[in-house]
Amino acid sequence: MTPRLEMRGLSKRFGDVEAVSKLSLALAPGEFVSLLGPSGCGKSTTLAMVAGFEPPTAGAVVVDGKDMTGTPPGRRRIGLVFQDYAVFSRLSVRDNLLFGLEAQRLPRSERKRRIEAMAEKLELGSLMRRRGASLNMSEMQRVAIARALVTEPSLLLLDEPMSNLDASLRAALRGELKLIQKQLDQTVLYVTHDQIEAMSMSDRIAVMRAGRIEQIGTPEDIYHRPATGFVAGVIGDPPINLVACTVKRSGTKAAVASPLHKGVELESADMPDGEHALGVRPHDVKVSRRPRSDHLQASVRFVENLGAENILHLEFGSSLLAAVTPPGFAAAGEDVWIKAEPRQLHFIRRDDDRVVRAKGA
Amino acid sequence: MPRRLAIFLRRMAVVVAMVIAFFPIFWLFSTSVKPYDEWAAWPPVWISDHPTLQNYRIVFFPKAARAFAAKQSGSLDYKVSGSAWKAFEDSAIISTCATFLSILFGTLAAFSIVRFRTGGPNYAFQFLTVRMMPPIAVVVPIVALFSMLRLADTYFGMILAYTAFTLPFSIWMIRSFIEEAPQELEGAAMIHGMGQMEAFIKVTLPLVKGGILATALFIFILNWSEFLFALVLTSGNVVTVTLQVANYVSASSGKLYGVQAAMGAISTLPVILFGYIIQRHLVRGLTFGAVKR
Amino acid sequence: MKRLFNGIGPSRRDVLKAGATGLAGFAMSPLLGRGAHAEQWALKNIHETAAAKAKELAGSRNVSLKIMQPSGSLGNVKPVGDLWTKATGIPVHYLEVPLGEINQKVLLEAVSKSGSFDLALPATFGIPDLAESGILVNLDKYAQKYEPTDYQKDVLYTIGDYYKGSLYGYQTDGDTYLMFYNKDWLDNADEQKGFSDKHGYALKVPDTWEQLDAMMEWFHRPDKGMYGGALFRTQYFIAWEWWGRFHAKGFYPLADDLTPQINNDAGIAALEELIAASKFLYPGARTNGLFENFEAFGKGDKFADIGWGGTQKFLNSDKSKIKGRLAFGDMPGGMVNGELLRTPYFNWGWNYVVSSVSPDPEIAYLFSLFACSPVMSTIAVRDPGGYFDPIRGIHYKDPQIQKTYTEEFLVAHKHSMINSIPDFYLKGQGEYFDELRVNIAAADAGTKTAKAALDDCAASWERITRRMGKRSQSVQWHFLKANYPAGIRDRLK
Amino acid sequence: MIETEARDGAGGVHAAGALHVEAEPVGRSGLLARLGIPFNVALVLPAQLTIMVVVVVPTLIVLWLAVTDWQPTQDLAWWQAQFIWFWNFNDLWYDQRFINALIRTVFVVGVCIGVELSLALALALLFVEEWWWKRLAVSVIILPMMVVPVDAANAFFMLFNDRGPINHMITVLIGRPFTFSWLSDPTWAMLPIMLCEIWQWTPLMFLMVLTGMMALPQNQVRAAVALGASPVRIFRRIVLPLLMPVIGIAVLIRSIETFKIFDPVYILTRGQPGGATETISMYMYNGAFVYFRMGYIAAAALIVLVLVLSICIALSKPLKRHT
Repeated sequence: MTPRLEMRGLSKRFGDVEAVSKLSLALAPGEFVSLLGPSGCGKSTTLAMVAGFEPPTAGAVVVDGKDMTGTPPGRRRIGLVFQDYAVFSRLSVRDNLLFGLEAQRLPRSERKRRIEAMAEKLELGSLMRRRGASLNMSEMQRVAIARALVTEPSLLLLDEPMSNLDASLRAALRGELKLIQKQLDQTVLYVTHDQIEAMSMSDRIAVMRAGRIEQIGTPEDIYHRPATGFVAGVIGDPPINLVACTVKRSGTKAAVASPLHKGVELESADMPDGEHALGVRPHDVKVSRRPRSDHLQASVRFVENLGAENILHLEFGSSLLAAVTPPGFAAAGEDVWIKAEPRQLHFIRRDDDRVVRAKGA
Repeated sequence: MPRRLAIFLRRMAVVVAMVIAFFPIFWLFSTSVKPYDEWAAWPPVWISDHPTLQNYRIVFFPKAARAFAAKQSGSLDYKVSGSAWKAFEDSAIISTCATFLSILFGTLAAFSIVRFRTGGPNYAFQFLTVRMMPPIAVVVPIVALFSMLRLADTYFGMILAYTAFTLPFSIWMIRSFIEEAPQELEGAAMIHGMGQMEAFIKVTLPLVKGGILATALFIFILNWSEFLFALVLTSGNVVTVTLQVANYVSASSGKLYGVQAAMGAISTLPVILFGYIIQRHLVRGLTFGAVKR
Repeated sequence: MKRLFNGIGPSRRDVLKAGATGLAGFAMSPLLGRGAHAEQWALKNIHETAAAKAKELAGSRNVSLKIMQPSGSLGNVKPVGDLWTKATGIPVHYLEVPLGEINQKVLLEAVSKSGSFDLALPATFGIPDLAESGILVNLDKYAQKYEPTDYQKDVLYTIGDYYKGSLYGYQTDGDTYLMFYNKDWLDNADEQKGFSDKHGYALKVPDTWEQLDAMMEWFHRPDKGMYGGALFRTQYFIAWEWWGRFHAKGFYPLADDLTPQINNDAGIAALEELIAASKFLYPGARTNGLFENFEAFGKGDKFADIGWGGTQKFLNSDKSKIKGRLAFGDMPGGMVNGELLRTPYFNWGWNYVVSSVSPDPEIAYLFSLFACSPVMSTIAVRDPGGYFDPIRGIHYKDPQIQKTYTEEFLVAHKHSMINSIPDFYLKGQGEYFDELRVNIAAADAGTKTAKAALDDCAASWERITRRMGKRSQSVQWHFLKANYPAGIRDRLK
Repeated sequence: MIETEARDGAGGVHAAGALHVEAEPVGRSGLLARLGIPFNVALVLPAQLTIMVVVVVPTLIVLWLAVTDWQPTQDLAWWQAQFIWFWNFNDLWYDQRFINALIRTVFVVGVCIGVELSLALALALLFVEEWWWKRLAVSVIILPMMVVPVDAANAFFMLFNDRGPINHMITVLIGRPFTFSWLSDPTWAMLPIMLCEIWQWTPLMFLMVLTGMMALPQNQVRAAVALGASPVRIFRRIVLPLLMPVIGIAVLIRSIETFKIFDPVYILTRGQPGGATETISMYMYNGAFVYFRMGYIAAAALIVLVLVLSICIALSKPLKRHT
């Protein structure tokens, strides 16, 4: 099957700075892919190149098998939703929706049909006569999405569409957006710096760093099997715990030692001797109220109560460690006993940031 | 490549606009150094092969110019006028004083309007109507009134007229600057025991002094360039630069192109200079602070 | 001396007297008793006596004189002012105002009475307005006291000095409108033959407008770079030419009851002829003012030009290619009842007038007496860069002036001066004449027919007259009419 | 007096009770207190008095003069002028020159503003992007608005002289001598005047529009681009409506100023030929200072004042709202 969108070795240089470098990614029809990364990682530039606002220095943008690299934005069959929604403030909602259809020179009846269908789907019926300038944020978002979708694009690009919203609204809109996407079987490229948005909606996530894709994978993959320390740090809430560890190689084996565990072995080729880091997700730290033989003692410094769960901040030797527990599990000042399964440990190489896993994990 | 071509055409359009914008000014300066027989020659002389300073000499040193003309055949034995120094002096005096008063009164009024909402929302607008009325409509009664008050053809009368007709600008411009300055600082100063006026002078004024300076230069330009009031309210005691330009013109004896151009070039230079200094604020001024840049 | 200028008819003073006394019922004749006291003041050294008197009047007071003068006239005024200061110790200050604005400035002084000047040099045609406004001192009483009896006898044009029979200022400038011709073209035998073959009369300085128009047409060969004429067609000047053409047909602009006659058949014909003549002018005629005009004629490729003494100053300078190849003449006339009628025309001039709010009107008057005296006025007229043209008979004999203008020109100038009809010296002259200018320019531009233009103008004139006060205007009109040059006065209807 | 107020204010003498007070006015001089003038009112007093003397009182005098036939040539002071009821207005009603001047002025305003706005929009569109000599280009293009208007008019007089460079350029273009007298042709004389006005003030309009364009929400434009609309459509449907407030102000202010047009008319033609270029200001100047019909022109002034002020106040909403 032809991918809806294919980026082939996209690169963009601004003077000496390589904003995006040899980026390749393909989106299957109906797929929801997020570009996730901190600001400045090149995701917006990538989006601009896909949309056609920035000509790439090298590489190609292919939509439905057609090379669109030189095609102006309006003819790429790509729908676009901006961070600020860019709802035409001087036009009515109806005219906003009509705008793209008029440009496509569709017959009047078809325009009407599509607009009505879209209005129903996104519950815009009561807004149709309102001016763009008079809408609130969530209304604007719906109008922006509707305006893009009504042209029936091959691909919908969303550029951090939730960053202007407050948290509660975000959660609601995430679900709504995902639902619409599923209903329409719409291919979506979603740019965000918010890992929750990426995790909750995406079929696949591409984590970007400094103009490159660090890792592509399902949310599952990315969460449980981060390819690099960077990815491990970006994904997950609360963030992953990092503890120092030491690697000692002997022959084909490499033994890792850290305060958290003993005697985990790695393929010696994977990791050189010396000091490295070890990451373990707070959700993967097992906590017991009673001492156990394979558990280590730690004391609770303070407790973050999130309602559905608690985050314990533990003092463990010289390091601090977070662990997630059911609410009311322990109180500040108490001692607890903790353990991390070797297969859930992510060993992060100091030199190239790659993640190495324990043997057999 | 069509994109390259489009960019080239757009830049060319900009160049054409620049040429059109510059051309009359070029002509003014070019004519100002043309000797007499090239002023109205056909085909017109674009850039003189024999540039001369005689026109400038006529403007500033009529006597020397005359002596020069006597020696040089082919030079104009122009009608003798007084030196333009007086015009520059008078214009400088009037423009400076009127600007000072306009700024002083304008700042006080703007302060009152912004901080105390004096006179309600329509009060400031009332000043704008001054700028809306065609000055020619009030010129007749001003002549009558000034005559009665012995203000016609005096510095003071001109200063008064110029102050009044630039007040809308100074009030509205300074108002827009004061509105942009944070009021909290003044409040903080007052908590520390300053009076409101003191707080305004010591706290807000330093913040907006750049804006006030720009306003002052802007108003100076307006005063310097003014023509109608100068034409009607003076009769020889006071001569402004714009009038002096007209002194080299007459309905009956034609125009002394070169001399006029020389006078024009000199009189317009300070305006252009000041204009560039306050370029950022020029638009704000000409739109009464409605458009900021 | 009287003989010198007295070419035609009685002396100017006699004419004035005749005009004044001819109007029974209007007590306006202080002229008769004038000069009784001034017997001992001789004309020859009047400048000295006037200065001495002024010095005496000023005494130890701190007196100074302020003169408002049109821009560009400093060269005429200042040398005399310097001599005055030298003779009297009374300093003179000069206020320069734009040339086109001076009458307005003098008039506004009537409103403001600020005393900003003691003397002014307004254009002569504005004196009626200024006199009516009260800003001018009626000089009769001073003239009676100081003016030598023969002071104005040598002056070739004095009608403009009087309004309703009273003296308001002394004329300084002989601004008669006269003609300049390309002598080479006139003297060319081939042209002469061709022209007389075609028209049946000789090619020479034309006597009538008809002849002038024919000659301009004859010489107008734009393809060969030859043009018929350099007459003015800008709005400000155009009415003057029509004024000459109209008078040459034998009519006053107003009837005795002040009904305009300008729109009679003669007026319309004059305008149509003027419009027809526009075809034979050089291309710049429609935009060019005086300066550009004589500059253009100085190129030597045009047949006829109209102008003043200032025109000759230029044409006789090194800048002019036509220097020394000029013929001169009065403004053309017309055939009225089979006889040639010439109506040269004095259409500008500057008068020294005294401000009624001057603290020292008597001293100011003495200055004007001083400045217009034979000796001083000669010095003023001598300035090659000034406005003033010869006005006194004595000027024509001054070698320096002769050199500036050429003797040939001066003959023509003097002839024209002596016979000049006055400008329209009525209150509201500006309004009357502007109405005329606008309408004639409109007709010349083709936006109105000649008849419609003059009818419109006549209608406006009637309204203006009514507004100005018919009685008052009537007094001055009859005074003015009575002072048209005698030989012309009798032939105009 | 002003300085005293300022010093007393700075001294922080407390007093209360001003009209329209938001922050409480503080500080009042002794004299002002005795006169019962609140501090904030005292602050606007100098400005207000100046306007009173130069604008308000003269406007009242206009009311009187308009019903008199005052002319300085009558040797009467203006307050002694003869009262003639409303005859001036009656005459003005039939004064074709006055009516023509009014209509002509409105025409000039319409043409100039229309052309200035179109040029300004076109120019501003050229200036949205960045390039290395853009600042220089802006500096040159705004030069005209800094030239003294009288000098600009003089320059245009020279340009449109029958032997000026404009005719020269046309001559070169058409290949035969072209020495048309622009300024003395009743049909064309208005053109150089309007061109002068347009030349001088398009830069202001341009700067205003450009300011507006730079502040435009860029994403709305990009969104329109992404939706495949043509540049023309984007400009018409998106950019222009967004620019409307700024354009409104620009048009209003320039219309007010253009309506007063005097300097170029005075310098270029003085209303000639045959009154063909007489704008309302020129008409009134001629009436008042060439014919000295002060009363009559006062009546004309009154009509113009009422006309202009009522239109302006009606249209000034954008100005009020914006500030």
